[in-house]
Amino acid sequence: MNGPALLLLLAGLGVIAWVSARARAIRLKVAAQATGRRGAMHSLPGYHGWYVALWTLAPSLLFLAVWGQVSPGLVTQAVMESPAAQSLPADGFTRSAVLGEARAIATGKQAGGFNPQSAALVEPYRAAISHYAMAGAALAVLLAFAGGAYAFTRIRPDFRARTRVERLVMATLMFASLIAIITTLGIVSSLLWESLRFFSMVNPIDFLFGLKWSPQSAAMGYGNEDAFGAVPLFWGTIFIGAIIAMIVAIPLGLMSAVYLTQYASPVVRRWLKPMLEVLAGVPTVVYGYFAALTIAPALRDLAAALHIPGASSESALAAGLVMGVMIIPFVSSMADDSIAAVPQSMRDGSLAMGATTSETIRKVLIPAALPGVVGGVLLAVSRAIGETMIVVMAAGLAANLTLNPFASVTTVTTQIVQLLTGDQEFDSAKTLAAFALGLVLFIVTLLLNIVALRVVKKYREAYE
Amino acid sequence: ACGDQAGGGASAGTRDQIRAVGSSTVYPFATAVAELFVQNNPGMKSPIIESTGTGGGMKLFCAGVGAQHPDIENASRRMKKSEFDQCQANGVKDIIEIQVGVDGLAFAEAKNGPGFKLTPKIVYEALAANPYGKGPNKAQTWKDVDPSLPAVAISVFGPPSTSGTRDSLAELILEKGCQSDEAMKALKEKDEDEYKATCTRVREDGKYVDSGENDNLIVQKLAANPNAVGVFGYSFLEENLDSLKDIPLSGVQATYDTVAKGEYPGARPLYIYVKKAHMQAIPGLQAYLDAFAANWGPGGALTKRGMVAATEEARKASADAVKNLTPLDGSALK
Amino acid sequence: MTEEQKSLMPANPKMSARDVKVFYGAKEAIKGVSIDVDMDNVTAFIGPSGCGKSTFLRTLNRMNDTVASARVEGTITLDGEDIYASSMDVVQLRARVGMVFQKPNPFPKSIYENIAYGPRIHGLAASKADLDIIVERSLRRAGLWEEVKDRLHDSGTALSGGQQQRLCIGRAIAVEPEVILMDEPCSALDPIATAKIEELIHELRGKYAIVIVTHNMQQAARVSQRTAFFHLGDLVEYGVTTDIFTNPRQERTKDYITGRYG
Amino acid sequence: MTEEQKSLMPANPKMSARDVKVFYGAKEAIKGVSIDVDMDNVTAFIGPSGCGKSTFLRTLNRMNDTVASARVEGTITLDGEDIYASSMDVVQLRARVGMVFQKPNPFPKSIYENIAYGPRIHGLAASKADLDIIVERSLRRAGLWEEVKDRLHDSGTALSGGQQQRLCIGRAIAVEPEVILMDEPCSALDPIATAKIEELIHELRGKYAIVIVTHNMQQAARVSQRTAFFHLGDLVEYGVTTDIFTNPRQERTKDYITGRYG
Amino acid sequence: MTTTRNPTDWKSDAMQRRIARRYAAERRFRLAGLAAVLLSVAFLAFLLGSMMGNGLRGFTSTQIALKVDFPASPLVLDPDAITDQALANANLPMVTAAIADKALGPDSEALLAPTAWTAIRDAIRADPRILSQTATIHVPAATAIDLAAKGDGTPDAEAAVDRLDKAGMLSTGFNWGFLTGSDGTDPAQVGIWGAFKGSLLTMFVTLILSFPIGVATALYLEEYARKNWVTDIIEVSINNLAAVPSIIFGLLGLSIFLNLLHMPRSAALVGGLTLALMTMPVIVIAGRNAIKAVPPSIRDAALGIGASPVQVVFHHVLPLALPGILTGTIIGMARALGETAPLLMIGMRAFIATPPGGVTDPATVLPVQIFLWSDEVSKGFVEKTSAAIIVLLVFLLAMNGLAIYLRNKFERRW
Ligand SMILES: Nc1ncnc2c1ncn2[C@@H]1O[C@H](COP(=O)(O)OP(=O)(O)OP(=O)(O)O)[C@@H](O)[C@H]1O
Ligand SMILES: Nc1ncnc2c1ncn2[C@@H]1O[C@H](COP(=O)(O)OP(=O)(O)OP(=O)(O)O)[C@@H](O)[C@H]1O
Ligand SMILES: [Mg+2]
Ligand SMILES: [Mg+2]
Ligand SMILES: O=P([O-])([O-])[O-]
Repeated sequence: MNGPALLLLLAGLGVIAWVSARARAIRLKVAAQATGRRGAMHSLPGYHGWYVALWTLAPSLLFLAVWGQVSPGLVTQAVMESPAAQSLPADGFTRSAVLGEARAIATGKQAGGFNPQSAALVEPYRAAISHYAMAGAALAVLLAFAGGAYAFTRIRPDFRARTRVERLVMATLMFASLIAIITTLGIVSSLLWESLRFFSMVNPIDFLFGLKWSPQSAAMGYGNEDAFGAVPLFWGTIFIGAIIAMIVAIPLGLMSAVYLTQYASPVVRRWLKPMLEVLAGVPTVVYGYFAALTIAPALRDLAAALHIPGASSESALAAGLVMGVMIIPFVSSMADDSIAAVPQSMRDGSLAMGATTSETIRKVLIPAALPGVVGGVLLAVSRAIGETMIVVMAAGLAANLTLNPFASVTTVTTQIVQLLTGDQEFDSAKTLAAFALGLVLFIVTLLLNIVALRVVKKYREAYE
Repeated sequence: ACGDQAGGGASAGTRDQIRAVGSSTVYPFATAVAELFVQNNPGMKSPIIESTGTGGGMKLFCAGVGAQHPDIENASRRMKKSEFDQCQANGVKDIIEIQVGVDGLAFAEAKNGPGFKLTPKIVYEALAANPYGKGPNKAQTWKDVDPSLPAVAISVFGPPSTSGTRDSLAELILEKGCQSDEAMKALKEKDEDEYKATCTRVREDGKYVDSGENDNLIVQKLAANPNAVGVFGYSFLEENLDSLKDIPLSGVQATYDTVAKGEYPGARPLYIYVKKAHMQAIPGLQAYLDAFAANWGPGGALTKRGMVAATEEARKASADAVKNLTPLDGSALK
Repeated sequence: MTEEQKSLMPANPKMSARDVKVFYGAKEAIKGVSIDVDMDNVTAFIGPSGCGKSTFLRTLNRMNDTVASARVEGTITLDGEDIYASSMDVVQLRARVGMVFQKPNPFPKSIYENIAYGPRIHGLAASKADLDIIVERSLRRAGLWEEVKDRLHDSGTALSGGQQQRLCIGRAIAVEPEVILMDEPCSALDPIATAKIEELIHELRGKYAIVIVTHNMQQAARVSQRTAFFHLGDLVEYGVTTDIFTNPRQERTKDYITGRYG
Repeated sequence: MTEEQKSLMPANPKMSARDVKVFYGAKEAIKGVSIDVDMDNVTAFIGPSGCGKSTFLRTLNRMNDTVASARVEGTITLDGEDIYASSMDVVQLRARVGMVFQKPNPFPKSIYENIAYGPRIHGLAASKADLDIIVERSLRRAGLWEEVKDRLHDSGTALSGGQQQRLCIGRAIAVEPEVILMDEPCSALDPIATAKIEELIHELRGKYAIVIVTHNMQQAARVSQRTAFFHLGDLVEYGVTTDIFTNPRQERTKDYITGRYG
Repeated sequence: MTTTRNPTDWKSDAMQRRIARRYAAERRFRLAGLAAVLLSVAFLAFLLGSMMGNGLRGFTSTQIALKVDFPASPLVLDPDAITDQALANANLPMVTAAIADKALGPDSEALLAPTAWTAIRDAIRADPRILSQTATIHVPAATAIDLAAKGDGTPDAEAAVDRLDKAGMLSTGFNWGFLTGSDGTDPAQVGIWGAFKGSLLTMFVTLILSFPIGVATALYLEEYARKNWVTDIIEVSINNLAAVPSIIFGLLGLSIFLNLLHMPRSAALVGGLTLALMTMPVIVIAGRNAIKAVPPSIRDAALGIGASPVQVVFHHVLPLALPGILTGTIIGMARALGETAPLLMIGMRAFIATPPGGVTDPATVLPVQIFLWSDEVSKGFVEKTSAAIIVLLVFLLAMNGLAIYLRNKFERRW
């Protein structure tokens, strides 16, 4: 029996279980109600139905899941015992390749094999697979009946079917929430593991404080020493994300928020606010394209006209400016929230003293909202330094340690992309460096976020 | 004992389209052939081609035999001995080497550039990290290198170390320039490693700008920086003659003819490598190779895209390789 | 206004409202109220929740301007000047007609800065020394000086609720207002703090025209000399406090005072 | 409990609490309260804000279970059964001890669905016709049937506040509770709606044991036969309503009733 | 306490001047705010405008009306046996070159797109009888001609365009191929359908994973979770995941899904999984806010008549929170749809000329396609890149618009 058919059969059994259990519960309920005692039937019949259906399905499906893991091993074992397997090569790698192929052909996933030997093994595979598939199906159905029968016998007026079913629902919800932890662990472990390998090749001190970044020459075999100093990347990242972008985003974002929340009429606000939000919805690859093709050449021409040395067609300024624009809605919505969180009574208090609106904003609202705004800016910074496409497309690859905004600098994210796309080699320091950079980025954004959220939260609480 | 390995066969499963990795120089030709292949073989899925650079591609290619590994490696230089050995070690036993054409390592500047005239020696002296082993390169402008050149700052956009183009730059130009010094020739005999470092290591003070795996990007940047020099495949130059112009090397212009005849110093063969073990397992692989062969001649679809056809002789050898699937002999490699 | 109503108004009004209507959008929250307030009496506004006490109070210093949907009709004068006239400068008006809110709302600044804020923005102090004098005087009047003089630079929000409310009163006083409007100033306070504020109101009486909104009838009886009873946007009854509480003329007033609703 | 206190308890209690303490974290919100309520009397809980009326009320149907920090000590029985025993099913308990909240909180569903929800989840109706009957009966008891019978499928939230509150009472009645707890059911309502609810309480008396929390002493006097006065988590005084209001035994009760605080 | 009043003279000149100054400051501040908003909006307009300016041309293509005298052409084909294979064997590209030479003069093959012969093939396939006739077939023009016809070509090409135009052989029309085709090497022939389908498949995987998990997590945290260290860790994880740079998710996908679990490279499945992990926290946070916005009074009401906690949530809270959750989901999905960096990490940047058939097929997505095309050197790709951007933007703006609309519509004050 093949998989879909088996699943269909089990689903059918589940439905039958649901219907019959529910019917039985209804009968019991009618009988119980005759006694007139309140709450004589603990749970609604539907819950009994679900309870039995779950008992029918869960064990058999669980079994199938386990069986799916175990049976290939059994199948392979059976095949290895077949005479055709005797001719297999001793070398483990080729052997498993041959076996894998034979299996793929046997299950119809592949037309022919890469290795000629696999043909001989197809038949034994086919036989073993169908043998174990039948066995698995039979066991699954048996389990379904056993589970269903057990549950069915438990239907009684005072049986708390609802509680049981709800407990399962809760367990499912809780399990879902654990996925967040698993993901975090996945990130940390994937970064940490590769980074540790990197740090076994390159001294972390050199990495974190070295001033020279040239992983390509390391890849050329000139040695790792001096090649992995990440300071120029850190500087480039900060220069673009935390300095230039913020010089654009903070005043524009903050003033936009102030204008929209404090001055704009509802009509104006209704139109302009979504437009700002649209800025946040534009994909970063579009910003990158725009920065690289429109802004960067214009800036280079400008720099050339002003005789600024080091002007490059991919400048920190181009990437930073566009990134700043991208961040505007972010800053503005954070500022908006913070200002909105300042109680109306503050504003009233100030206005009632005869302060003008701008005095109220500048002297009362913004100072009061400051922690929130600062937190928001930190979040924006963390967002900016993690931004990838804009810098990949517009910031360049030269690891310069420069203050000239018209010069090309590179960033952590650019280098990650650069090191990992193309070359897929998994044990050179060059590739592993990407993971180390990722780890640094992760830790920095993590810290920024923790601090920012703390600040914001603490300050919100102050007014609540 | 290895039963469970075979069991985890979901990914070892199957593939019904060709997968190629490797050189960005060969990439446009490979994709062009892929298109022709699909058009001529209705019903076939289009090959998946990733531009990873020759070196990066070799690593993927030589990782093993099976559906999860690519079938074809595009290379803008010959496979190295070390790579061949790695292939062998991973069970990639029979590899078919096919020269699909020739490419020139072109030097170019923007249309409105100053009009450089370069030689391998000049290039070496401008780009080497440690010219002739005499300490770090101090040249700031081209004039510092050779008085005949304009006094503009040295700025060369070129490919990264994983690319075959970079290997070709080292081999065809830098080493040649380096060997203009007798001491270096002697060094080669004495200390191969030292020689390599001195002759092929490129400076890292920002004069040579590592411009990523994608030659297109170099072209774009060049067009925007009139005083810079770009290094990339000849085909890219040809495609962009409206915004770029060629820089003659030792007085030879990079043209179809000079490259084809080998007069141009930067000419180099382009290859594809195919796993024999995949030939029968991947549908259409043979037809794909045939499509390559059908189009690599002079006037063929590939030369229209800027590839330079290989010599008659080389083409014939390659056609044989496609037909007979003759495996590569590792001992011939360096 | 009937003759009878007129006779109940104070003789020498500081502010007077005539036939004031307030609309929130289409909704009429105040339905034609006429009332005078003077310097000698504390005036209390009482009435069930939602009857428009706060709304009316806020028309007196044009705080309703900040509510986009609010619209005011009728005339309100301060010393005979129409406060809704275009020649009237709101910023100055609000300095002259101060306001204290239901929940103490000191700025999140130091006690000193809280008081100094108003004089600073209005340029009332020529020097730092001037400002110090103003701060001390205002805090004294608000009955808070003794309690805070040693910690003027602590945050105003660190004070207790009652102190905060007195700080707010001091803040209002600092700009030398002529009228002080208080909207349920004690409703967030405990009985002891309430008693202090009530005492303060007694002391301020006569120096400023004081209007206080309260939902606590006992409080109205304790602090005010005049009481206005609002109901559903109407001014039902206005008169001498003791009369209103002992001898209401209107049925509605009586019902309210005896706890039939509200 | 002293003998005297005991003598004041109703003779035939439906629910009785003995030495109940409620903690929110470390804070003791109810400090050992013992009280009985019966079917024949409406019991009113009065006391100043924050004294624990709502907290205690919610212990009676274990609504406090939903507050993570809340912890209950002491025993509460319903018909002699300990409602905090592990064998007690909270869901059924809450069906038996219904609750009406301060702010009317109809579900944002139709009037019909509001009433039908409870019977449905408890499986009280075997058929649609059954359900229709239950809905009509409950609405009638809640005194709302005449007003809404033609628009049963309009949203419950579209009703006026007073109607909403009666809808909530009807919703509680629909699951055939034995006790109805009401937490300031009229505080959000206007006088007319309040009067209707009070009338309804009169009518329901005797059919259900009714407990009502109110901050309006006049209301307590009007609707209840027994009154419990809470202060700072203590049950200060409990007894026949008229006694409490005319002749309080405790000083605190007297102060509160005469408006000294709260 | 001596308290004499010393009233301020509000009417004094000094006071009036001061007031005037304060109002001027007020106006300046207000203007600065307005300027900030307008500057942002202007940037948006500029960005959209320049994309439109470049991109709209990408939706049109130039065609050359080629007069084909089949009997006279070197084509050898049996009209009664037209099979795919026969057509493939007929060496149509060469034939096309010959036809072009004849119709347009010598060396004019360069005027046609390299794939021009497919138009002739399709014409034959559609009606084999054409082989015995002379027919006019519209074939795509070469990129250079296409650009020149749109006014952006080299002098040579301009001349050729003039010549063709005079002969009435040039026509420009909507480029349907752009909406139905896939990646290619010739800008005149590329289309976005392949990438679009890749995006759809990826989004599908993302949605079916992140939505249920996100909603379940939000419900659990908001409604049931007791405050303990596990919940704390979950909360911290979610807040952090929402802020982790997207490229880190790419690294995760690379090392876990590809290297550890050996999932297929470049596949929509892996892309979707990676993006799902990224989108899930967004949905959780939006979901929690939406759930929080459901007033507790509703929960109290339901609990008060004996609903179980699970019933409270599924009968009342979830339906009421759903619009909010959906809004958050749409915003999260829009973000995922525009995401590029993590997908670069997992190999979704290959040349893929056929649309993916399923989630395990190699695929690329719209933003990555844009990235790839933006790197292409041929000038023809500039307008195609912008055109692809327009398509992506239209989608994203529609999604964001829907989210904003939903939010405004269901924004409820209880
Ligand atoms: N900003 C507003 N927009 C619309 N309606 C409003 C606004 N503010 C108040 N109202 C309405 O105007 C009426 C009067 O409200 P107001 O706040 O003045 O009452 P109040 O007597 O002060 O009540 P409370 O004792 O509760 O403070 C009420 O019906 C209220 O709902
Ligand atoms: N969830 C909670 N967590 C902590 N403390 C609480 C909580 N709910 C109530 N309290 C505290 O318990 C005490 C009693 O509150 P409760 O709500 O029972 O008072 P109340 O008499 O109903 O007041 P009101 O008349 O204002 O409704 C108060 O001090 C209150 O602050
Ligand atoms: Mg009010
Ligand atoms: Mg309460
Ligand atoms: O990409 P390459 O051809 O330079 O290897």
